[in-house]
Amino acid sequence: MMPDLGKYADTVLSAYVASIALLALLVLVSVMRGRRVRDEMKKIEKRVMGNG
Amino acid sequence: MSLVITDLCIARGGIPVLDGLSFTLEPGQALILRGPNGSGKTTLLRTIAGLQPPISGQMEGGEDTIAYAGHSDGIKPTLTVTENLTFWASVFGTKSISNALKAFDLELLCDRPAGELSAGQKRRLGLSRMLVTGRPIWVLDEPTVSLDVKSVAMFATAVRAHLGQGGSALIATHIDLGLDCEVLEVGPFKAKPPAIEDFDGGFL
Amino acid sequence: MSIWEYANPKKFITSTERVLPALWAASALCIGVGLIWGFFFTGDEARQGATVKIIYLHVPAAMLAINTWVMMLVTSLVWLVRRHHVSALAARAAAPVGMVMTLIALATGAIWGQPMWGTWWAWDPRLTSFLILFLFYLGYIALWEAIEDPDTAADLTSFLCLVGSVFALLSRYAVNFWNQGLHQGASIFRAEAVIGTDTEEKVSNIFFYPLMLCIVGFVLLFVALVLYRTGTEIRARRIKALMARERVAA
Amino acid sequence: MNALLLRDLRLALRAGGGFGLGLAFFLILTVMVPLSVGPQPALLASIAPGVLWLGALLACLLSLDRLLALDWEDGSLDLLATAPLPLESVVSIKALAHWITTGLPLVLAAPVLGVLLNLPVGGFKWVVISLLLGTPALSVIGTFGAALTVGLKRGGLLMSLLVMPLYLPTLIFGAEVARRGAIGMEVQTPLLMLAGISAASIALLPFASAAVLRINLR
Repeated sequence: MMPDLGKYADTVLSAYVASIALLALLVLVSVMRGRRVRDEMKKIEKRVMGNG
Repeated sequence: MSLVITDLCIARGGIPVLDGLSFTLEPGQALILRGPNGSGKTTLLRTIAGLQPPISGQMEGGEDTIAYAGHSDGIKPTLTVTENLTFWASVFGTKSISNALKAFDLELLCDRPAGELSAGQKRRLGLSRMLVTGRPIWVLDEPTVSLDVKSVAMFATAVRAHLGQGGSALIATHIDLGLDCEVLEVGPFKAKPPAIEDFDGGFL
Repeated sequence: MSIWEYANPKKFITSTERVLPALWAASALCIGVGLIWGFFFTGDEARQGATVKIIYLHVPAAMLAINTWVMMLVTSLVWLVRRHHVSALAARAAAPVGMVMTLIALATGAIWGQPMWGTWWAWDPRLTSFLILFLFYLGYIALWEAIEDPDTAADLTSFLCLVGSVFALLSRYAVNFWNQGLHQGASIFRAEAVIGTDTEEKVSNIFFYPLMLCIVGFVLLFVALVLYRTGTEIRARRIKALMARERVAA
Repeated sequence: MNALLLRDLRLALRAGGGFGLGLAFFLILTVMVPLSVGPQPALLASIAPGVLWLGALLACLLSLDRLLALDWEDGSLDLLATAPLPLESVVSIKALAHWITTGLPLVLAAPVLGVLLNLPVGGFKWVVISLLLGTPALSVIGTFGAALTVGLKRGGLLMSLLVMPLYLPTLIFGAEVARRGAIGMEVQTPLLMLAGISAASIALLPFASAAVLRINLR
């Protein structure tokens, strides 16, 4: 299944690993911050609406 | 030149603080602004001076007629009193600074570096700048901070003289200057906090 | 029905949230299929061997790195002219995405360069330009983070983006000029040989289709990320507004 | 307008004004280069134009945070903004004052420091010319950076981060003129580009700086 990358195996694989890791990190950080901010907004909305 | 403020709404940090404010300042008239700390007096004065845009409402007669003095005096400590004043005089295109020095009793200090002045003396220097601007409408934010009784009287005299020459003054202060003038309480104009709904452009 | 309706933050959030799942899925599908196709089912290129497989990451990332800045420039202008908050926040949301794309382009470029040029880093004009672009992203993001008042931050970063664009473009030409003087014509393996403007010409079809798929996937991912992150920024902005209102009301 | 220029120059020359600090920094940096890369004359000769340009650029950068921050802190900027002087002229004059007190001395000192770095004889002329053309752009671009960060408490480091990328084209073309001049190559193209960048920056950037300053003042 694995294609023969020859002497460039390290090069190609490290490029793929680095890129995909960076992309995954970006998505993960975005989603985590998105969740946190969403919860925080709900909390503050509740508090402020409660006070009128 | 009278300053006409109509239905002014001003904001600090994107939130309206004063709303529906209207008044007219005629030549020869002084108007004292009063209100608790944080009520928006400084914001109002800065808006009238043209440093920040109002949210809504009209201001007429303020263009190139206002001399503004805020909390800090814009004094350079390494320049002498004369040099400081001369600079502002030439920026505003007026000639003489001797009137200003005399009105605030700075003549004896005139060759001292401004950095060596006491807080009250610095304030007097800052206020004397109003005289060299040659502009008819004075907008003053807490002008009497760190002034002693004698200096306050000096300041009141200067304002009176300015009014006598057909100038006008808008002053935010807590103390009684002994001027014969109207008082505007800003408290009643406090803006209602914007309603929280589903959010629009203002996020509220 | 005009596009400016989406300038309403609430409307923006509700409508983007409807399309976001589809966008996430489509981008994952495109990138996944593109990368697997490219990695497993295309052969090696004659001169570059298996390293050509890096192209499926390098080119889309590089394209987005530049186009993100262009998008930020456009949204900044929209904010300055029409004062739509969402526009400014979209620029803010896009900047880190652009920065990561630049980083990917740089990293894959360096990794690729190692066997091709015999060095991790060559001051090739194209690579250097990307490094400079990275610095611009860094400054832009740092300015957003540093300013507390949200509208002031939006205004100042917009101006930085505007002025920065001009200087980034100038840097691009400056760098092209500067390296020419150093080693003229020495770069047989110039990045242009494989990527960039002359893609169609130089990259034969077996590389072309998976590459296109990856580019589409990256663009979809970019759109999804920016829409999602803009939603986050809108909420963060609302939190600030609510807290400011609370302070004034108290 | 003259009054503002005179005041700024006077302030820079008075005690604590910081005049000469940029120059001293330039000197120290130039002394440290041979100490860090080694004393070989050939090596120094080849890097001298670049080092002189980088040194001048950093010296300019370091003095930028005083450019508007002092006037911001003591309220002068508020007062200047309400004065009859347009803010565009205020920032232009500030940039001019910065150039006279920082850029010009650097240009004049560069040939002397060039001797320390074993700059080839033919290079002196081009180092001076390129700096003379380039330092005004550095001052004007720096004023924009200073205007952007003037309201921030610890804006100094951030300002460097913002200004340095904007400095790159000027640095590249300026150093290129100096380097080509030093090895006797033709310098016309980079010289024209450098002059163009300077002219365009001086003509256009004050508008951006003033706009940014207005935003910061409100």
